[in-house]
Amino acid sequence: MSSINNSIVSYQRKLAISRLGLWLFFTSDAFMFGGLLVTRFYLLGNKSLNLDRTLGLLVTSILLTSSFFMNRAEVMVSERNHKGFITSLVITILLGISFLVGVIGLEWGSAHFGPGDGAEGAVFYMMTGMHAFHVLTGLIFLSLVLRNGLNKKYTPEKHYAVEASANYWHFVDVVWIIYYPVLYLMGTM
Amino acid sequence: MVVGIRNKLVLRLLYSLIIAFIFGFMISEVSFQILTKNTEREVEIYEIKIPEGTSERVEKGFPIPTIPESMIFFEGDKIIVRNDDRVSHQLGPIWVPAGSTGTLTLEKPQTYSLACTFQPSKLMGLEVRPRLTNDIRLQGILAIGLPSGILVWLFSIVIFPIDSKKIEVNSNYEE
Amino acid sequence: MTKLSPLKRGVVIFIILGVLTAIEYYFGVNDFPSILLWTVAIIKILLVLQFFMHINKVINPNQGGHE
Amino acid sequence: MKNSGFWFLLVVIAAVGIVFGFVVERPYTYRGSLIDPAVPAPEFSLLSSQGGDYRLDSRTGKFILIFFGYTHCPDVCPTTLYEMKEIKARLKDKAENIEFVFVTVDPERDTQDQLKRYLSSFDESFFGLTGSTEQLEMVWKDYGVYREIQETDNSLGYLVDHTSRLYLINSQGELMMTYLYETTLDEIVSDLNYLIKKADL
Repeated sequence: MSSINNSIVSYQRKLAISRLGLWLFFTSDAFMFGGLLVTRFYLLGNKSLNLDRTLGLLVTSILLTSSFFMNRAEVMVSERNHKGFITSLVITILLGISFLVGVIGLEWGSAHFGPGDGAEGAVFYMMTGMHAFHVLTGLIFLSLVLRNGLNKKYTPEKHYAVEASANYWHFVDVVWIIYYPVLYLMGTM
Repeated sequence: MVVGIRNKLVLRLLYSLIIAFIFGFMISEVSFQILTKNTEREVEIYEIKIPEGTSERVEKGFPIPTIPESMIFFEGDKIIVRNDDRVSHQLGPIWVPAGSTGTLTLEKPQTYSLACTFQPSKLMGLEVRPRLTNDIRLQGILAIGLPSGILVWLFSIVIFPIDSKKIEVNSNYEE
Repeated sequence: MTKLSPLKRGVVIFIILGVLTAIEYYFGVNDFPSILLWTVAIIKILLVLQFFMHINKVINPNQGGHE
Repeated sequence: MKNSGFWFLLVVIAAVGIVFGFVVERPYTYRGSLIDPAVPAPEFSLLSSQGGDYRLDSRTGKFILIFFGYTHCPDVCPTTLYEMKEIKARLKDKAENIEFVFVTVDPERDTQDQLKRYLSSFDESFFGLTGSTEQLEMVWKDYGVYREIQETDNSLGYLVDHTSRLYLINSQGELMMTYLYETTLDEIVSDLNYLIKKADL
């Protein structure tokens, strides 16, 4: 009996350590995004970037909805609802892709300044570019989890990969929660 | 016993933030003193009056009152020109119609060219120094305090780990 | 808040975040002072950290599924 | 309730934000030199590049930005007119509340067609005003416009030194603000945004 108990305790410890590791990674990544955030105010001060605000709202709501479905996927895998988990995960991935299309495709196309056009270009493309890159890696992470999910690798007791990818996806959403007002809403026109 | 760890950690976070904010305050105050060298002054308002009949005196060659270029202003200072004459007057960067007052708030160092001309006499520079407002001081402290607070917290956990051994054992028995 | 089933709680949090985003958009478009935008952003972040990312799990590790 | 600490923190943050957002109201500082009390703008009626006469008193309800210059002007006038075009673009839908007027300081050479041709390269909706020298002299005096002919030997003929100020007349037809050539585009746009929004309320 005790060996089973030990293996559970050792898995719990492994789980705790990997969670701590992931959160330390989030902290360091947040410092990087924080650096870019400070640059926006250092270079542009209170000037607004004059971006298309409705498009900004659209991509923000896409990311928020994908974050919601990610939460559903994580909850369903821990309730052994395999079908629900797969559908929610697929919806999250699709919304993530449409967010990327929205930012890289539409936003970068419609911004009235290029990456080389002075401070505005540098700040805007660097911030949205670095964030979009994290969305891309998040999508890769999620598709790996989807593949393993389809092979029924996850059980309610052991599905840390799903929790990790969910946290990473929510972290990327948290970054956008700050970047959206800072880039689109703040500053005097 | 789990709540024990949480309270310890949250408490340590508070202490680290307080230490970091004090550290941030010292750094920003010292740097502000060195950089701006300006004394803490309230917003100054410079009143200048253009009395009745100035235009006649100007025709007779008397100089019109003007702002001495050696004057030093600070961000947020205001220049108010009161024109009691019957004719509009130009004083420094401010043009005031007859019987009214012109107010200019000085935001940043600026060389005003008073006319589209190449004569140097029409150029006028006003020295405006940055003012240390509370907003800027707060931003300085926040920018230093917050990140270093988190780092102090992380380092404190690494250097003085919370004694989880004692807590770990108890939680096993409880389940 | 914790008496709801995890799925329902996810929906409630999503609605709150949506409403906050709408408020934020309203503040932004009508040139409200930017401290209000910061406040809404911080509140949204705290909600996501607490309910979507389960930040507490980092501190009490042996808490298995969803509380 | 384990989450009580969390909700308490949320309420505190919200309270701080609302207090600093709504209660601490920072008055808006104008970037130009404000004429306070605003003086009724001196009246004039001049030939307009868009045909007919442009009477100032018939334009109440709109903000008017006046600039004194001339078409043969080498540098300040084209840059200021370009800035006016940029201001109009930045104001987007608020732009129909404002009119841009370019009054000449060189009536001999600036006829209505010359002004029309000159302004068409900037913006059709701009008004180029000219008239007889006596009429204009009266306007220059009213607006304190400094004007001096500079003879030059090159092909441009003579140059005219003139005040490079922008005059802003509010929707009640009162002269309320002047901007110097150095006032940046963003500052003027921010002032106009604020004024038009305040006038709409």
